[in-house]
Amino acid sequence: MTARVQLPKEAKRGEVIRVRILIQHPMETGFRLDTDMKKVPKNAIRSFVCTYNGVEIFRAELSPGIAANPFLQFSTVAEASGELEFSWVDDAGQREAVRESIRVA
Amino acid sequence: MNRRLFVALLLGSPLAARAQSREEFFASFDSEGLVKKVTGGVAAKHGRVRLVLPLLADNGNSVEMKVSVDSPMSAADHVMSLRLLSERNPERDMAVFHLGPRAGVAEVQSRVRLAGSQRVVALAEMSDGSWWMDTADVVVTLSACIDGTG
Amino acid sequence: MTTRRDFLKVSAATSGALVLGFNTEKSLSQGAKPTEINAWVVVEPNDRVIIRYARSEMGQGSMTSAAQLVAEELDCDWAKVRVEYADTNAQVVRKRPWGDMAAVGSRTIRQSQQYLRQAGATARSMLVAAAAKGWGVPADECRAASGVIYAPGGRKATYGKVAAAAAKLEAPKEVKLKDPKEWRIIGKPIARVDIPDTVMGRQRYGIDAQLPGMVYAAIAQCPVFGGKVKSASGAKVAGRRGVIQVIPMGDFVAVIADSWWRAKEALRELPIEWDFGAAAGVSSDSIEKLLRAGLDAQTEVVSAKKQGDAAQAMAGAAKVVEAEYFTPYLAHATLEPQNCTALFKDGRVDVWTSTQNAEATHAVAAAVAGVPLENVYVHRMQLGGGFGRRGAQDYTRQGVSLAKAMPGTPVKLLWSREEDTQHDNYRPVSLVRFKAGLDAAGRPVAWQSRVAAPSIIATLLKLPLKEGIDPQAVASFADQPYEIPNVTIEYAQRNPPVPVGFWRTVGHSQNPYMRECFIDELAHAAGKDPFEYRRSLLPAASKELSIMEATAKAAGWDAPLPAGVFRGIATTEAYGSYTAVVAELAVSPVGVIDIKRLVLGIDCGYAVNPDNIVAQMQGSAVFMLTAMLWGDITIKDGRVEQSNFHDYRMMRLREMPKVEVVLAPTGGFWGGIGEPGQASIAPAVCNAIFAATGKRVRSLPLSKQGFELA
Amino acid sequence: MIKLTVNGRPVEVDVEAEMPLLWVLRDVLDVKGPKFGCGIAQCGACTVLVNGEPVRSCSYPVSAAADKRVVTIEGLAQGGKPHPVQQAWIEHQVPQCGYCQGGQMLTAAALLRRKPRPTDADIDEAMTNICRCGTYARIREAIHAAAKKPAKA
Repeated sequence: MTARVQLPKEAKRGEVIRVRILIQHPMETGFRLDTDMKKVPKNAIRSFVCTYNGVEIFRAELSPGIAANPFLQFSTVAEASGELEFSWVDDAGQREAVRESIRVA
Repeated sequence: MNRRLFVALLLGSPLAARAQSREEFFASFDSEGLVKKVTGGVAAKHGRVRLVLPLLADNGNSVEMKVSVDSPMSAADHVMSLRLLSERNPERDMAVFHLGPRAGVAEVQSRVRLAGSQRVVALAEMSDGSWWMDTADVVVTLSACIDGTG
Repeated sequence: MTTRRDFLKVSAATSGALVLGFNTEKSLSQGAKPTEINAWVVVEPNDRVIIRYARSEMGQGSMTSAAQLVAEELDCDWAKVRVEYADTNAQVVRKRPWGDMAAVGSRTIRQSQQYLRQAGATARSMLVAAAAKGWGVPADECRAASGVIYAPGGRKATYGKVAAAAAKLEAPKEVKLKDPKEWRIIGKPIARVDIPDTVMGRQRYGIDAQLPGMVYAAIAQCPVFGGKVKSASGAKVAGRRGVIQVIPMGDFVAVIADSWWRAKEALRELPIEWDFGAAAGVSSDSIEKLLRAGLDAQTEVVSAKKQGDAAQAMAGAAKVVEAEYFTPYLAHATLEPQNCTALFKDGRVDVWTSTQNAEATHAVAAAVAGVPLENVYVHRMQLGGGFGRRGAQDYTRQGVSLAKAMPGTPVKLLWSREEDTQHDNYRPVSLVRFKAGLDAAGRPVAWQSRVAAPSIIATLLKLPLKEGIDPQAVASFADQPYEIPNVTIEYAQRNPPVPVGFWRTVGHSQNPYMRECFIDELAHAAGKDPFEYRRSLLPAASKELSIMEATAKAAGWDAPLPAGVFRGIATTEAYGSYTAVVAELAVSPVGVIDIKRLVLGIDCGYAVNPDNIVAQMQGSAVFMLTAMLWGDITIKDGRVEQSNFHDYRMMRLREMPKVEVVLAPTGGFWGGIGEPGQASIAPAVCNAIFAATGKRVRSLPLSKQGFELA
Repeated sequence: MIKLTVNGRPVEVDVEAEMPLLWVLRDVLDVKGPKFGCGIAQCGACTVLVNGEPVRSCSYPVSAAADKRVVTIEGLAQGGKPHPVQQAWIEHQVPQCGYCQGGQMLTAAALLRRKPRPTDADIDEAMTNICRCGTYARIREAIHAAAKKPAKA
C-alpha cells in the first residue's frame, strides 16, 4: 500500500485530534541522473486533500521541496463518527487515495 | 540582492572568489521580497507565526520542520493558509497548507528538502486578510571546498 | 621586518624557556577567573589572552594566522596569547556565535577576516572604555598597546585588571579597523602556535583518542562501489584473542576487539559475502568510453559560456589547433587514515575525530544517534592531513552508528590504509577537448572547449546545478582571463559510480593544467615565446599578468640556460589568489626528468603570515609533483586497484627539487593560501618538458607517458 | 610476558609475541607519539628508536624488542631540555600537520648520532619517511642546523 495513516481510533466530540500520514513517493526533483546519464523527470505530489465525512478539512500544495516519502502531520476537530479520506495527485497524473475511520463519542 | 548569490553559483565569477562570511551569506537572502511576491506587495508582520527548523542539518535531503500560528481558529479569526518559501531551492514555493476553522489548531509538521544552507520563510494568511511571517536559517553542513555554496 | 628567527628569539626570550606549552585544550590556570569579552576573546586576570579558533588546523597554519587577525585589532601582547578551539556544543547552544567552522576552499582567512578583526577591535574598545570609566577620563584620551591601557598622567592598567568590568559594557555598534600600514602582527612571520606541541610529541590527533573501557573497530567496506553486505558470520573469528563481536552494518562489516591490531587481524580471517551491485562491471576503460561519448554527444550537454560565435570565427581562422587532455582519479592519502571515536550514553554523544568541519561532524553525529543537537559534544583534535578529504563525514557516520550499536562503550573506529585508499571521494577524472582558431598574426580568435567529467556538487553534495553547470568542472575555462573574442565552453556531466569529492585545489588542480598547456600549444603554433604570447593576451591591469611578470623576472625568463635545460611557464587565478610558475628542467633521451628548480609566485592580496605562505607553497610543490608524476587511481571490476604506498607512490625527501617562492602580495584583497599554490605547477612543468623534448604531455600521470623522475 | 623499557620506564606486557611494537605502544601502553600511517613499513610515521636504531614499529614484532630500550618522540628530550633536532625543528618551523614529524625527528636524531655532520647525500639516504604536507626542504635545513648545535649530553 502506498501510505500509512495514524489517527486515534476514537475521540470525544469537539476534541482536537492529530492526523499523520506517510506516503511512499520519490518526490523526484528532476535533477537526478540515472545510471546511464538520463535525467529522471521531475515528479512530485502536487496536491493533497483530506476530507472528513466528505467535507474538506485540510489541503496542501506540495513540491520537490518536500522530502521523499512525504510525511504530513496536521489536526482537525472530532465532529462525528465516520471516515477520513486522504487523496493526492503527482506530476505524472497518478491518483491515489486511502481511507481511515474514526468513532466519535 | 539574491542575484549576486546565483551569479556566484553559476560561474566561478569574481564574486565567488570573494568568499562571503556566514552573516553576509544569510543577509543576502531577500525574504521580504519573496513575501511581497505572494502578498502582492503587502509587507507581512513578524509575529504569531513560529517556524521551527534545526540550526544544523547534516544534509538537506530530509529536514524536520514544524510551523504553527498563534490563532483561536474560530470562524471569525483563523488561519486560511500557511506557506513555506525558499529562496535557494529551484522551486520557491516549497508547500502551501490550507487550514480553516475545522483544523482546531494551526500547526503542521513535515520533512523538507533544502538545496544547501538557506533562510526559509513561513508566511500565514489570516481570515482578516492580514499576513504574518517567521524565518529560520538552516546551515546544511555538507561543506564544499569551493566558493559560493555557503 | 623581523625575520622568523629574530621573532622566535624575542618570543622565546620574553617568555623564559623556549615557548613549549601551547597545549590547545589546556584547562585555564587554577583559581583565575577568565572573562569572556566576546565569542573570540577571553582575558585572564594574569593578562594571558585566549583567542578562539573555529576552523580546523590540518597543517595549513590558520590556527595561527586567524588568531593574528584578532590579536592585531585587540592590540594585545602576542607572547601572552593562547589559541583554543571554539566548542561545537556552545556553537549550537549560543546559536552559532562563531559562524562557519569549515576549513575548506582555502576560505578560513578571506571569509572571516572582517568579523575576526572586528571582534578584536570591539574587545579592545570595551577594555579601554572600562579602564577610562575607572579613571573617570574620556575613553578617547586613552590608548592601548601590547595588552596595556595608558591614560594621560602616566596612569596605566593591564587588560587582565579591567577585563571583568569590560565584559559588562555594551559592545560598540561600529568599530574602526586599522589601516594595513599600521599592522604589526598581521603580515609578520609569527611562529606557529601548534608547532611546539608537535615537536615535543604532545600533539593529539583523532587517531589518538583514548578512553577507559574503549574498544576498537576495524572495518571492511564493500570493495565494489555501492555494494552491500550479504552475510558475515562471526563464528570463525569469535575464539580469537581479544575479539568481542562482529557487526554487519549495511555497507560495511566491523570486527570489534580490545586492540585495533587484533580487530584487523581477525577481519582478515572473516568470511564476508557481498552483494556487489551494479558497479561490479565498471573499469577505467569503461569510464573513459563514457567520458569520450560525452565529448561527442549531442544530448545531455549544456553551455557554460557562449561569447561571440566561435564556430563562425573558427571557420575563418588562418590556423586551427586541436587537442584532448585527460586527468585521472586521485586519492587524498592523508597520512592519518580516517577514524572516529564515539561514545553514546544516556542520550548524549561524544565524538573524537579529525574533521575539517566540526559543525558537520556535530550535525551528522546528532542525526545518526537520533539525539538533539544540544546533546552532542565534538572534541577538537588536530588533523593528520585534510586536503579536502575530511570535509566529508562518512567516517563519523560509521563511528557513531557503531557507538549506538554498543551504548555505554567508547568505540574507536580506525580505517586501514587499504580502506583509506580504496574508499575515498576521489579527485574527478576529466577529459577535455580543445579547439582554437588563430588569425594570420597568431592571435586566438576562437576557442572551443567541451568538458566531460563527473559533478562533485551533483553527486556528493546532491545540490541541484544551475542550468546543469558544475562550476568546479568548468573552473578556469569559463572564467579564463585571456582576451579571446569568440569562446564556447560546454559541459557534459558524466557520473561513473566512483565517488568523487574535493581534492586539494579541486577543479583548479586539473583545469589550469589543461588550459595553460593548450595556450602553450597556441603560442608554439603562432611561433611566439610562451611568456610574451600570454602577455599579449592578458588584460593590462590583470593580476595574472602582474604575478606572471614578477615570477618570470625572478626566474630570469630571458637569461641564457645551461645546455639541455629548458623552461616552461603558466599562470592562473585560484581561490581568490593569483599564481604563476616557471619550471626549469632537463629531460634525458630516455625520458628521465631532472627538475632544476621551480619558481612559484603568488599574489594573495594581503599576506597574513608570510613564512606560513612560503611553507604552503613548498608543500604545494611536493603535493602536485607527486600527483602529476605518479598519481593514478585505476578501476577494475568496480573497485580501486591501488591499496597502499607501495602502489600509490609518494614523493620522498631526496626527490624534492629546489622551490623558490616569489611572495608578491599587492594588497587590497584577501586571497586563499592552502590550495592555489598547486594550480600553475603541472602546466609549467609539462610546458618545460615540451620545450625540452618537443612532446606535448596531454595526459597524466607522467609515469604513464614514458617519463620518470631523476 | 615481554619486558622492555619505554622512554626510560621499565614495562612488562602480556601480548602475543607477533603483535607489532607500534600497537603495543599505542593501544596497550597508551604511548601515542608513534603514529599509524600504512602498516607495511612504507611511510615511517611509526618510527621509534630500539637501542638507538630507527625501526618502523608497525612491522616489528614486540618480541624483537624484548629487553631492549625503546625511545619514542616523547622520550627524545632529555630532562625537559629539547634535543637539538627538536630545537632546530621549531626554529625552522618545519611541521605543517605534524603527523609524520615524530618519525622524522627520531630518524634525524639517529642519523646525527651516526654522522654528526651529514652531507645532503647522507640526508637523502637516511630520510625516507613520507611527509604528505611536503616539508622536506625544511627538514633538510633543520638537520644541517641541528648538526651545528652543541652535541647533546
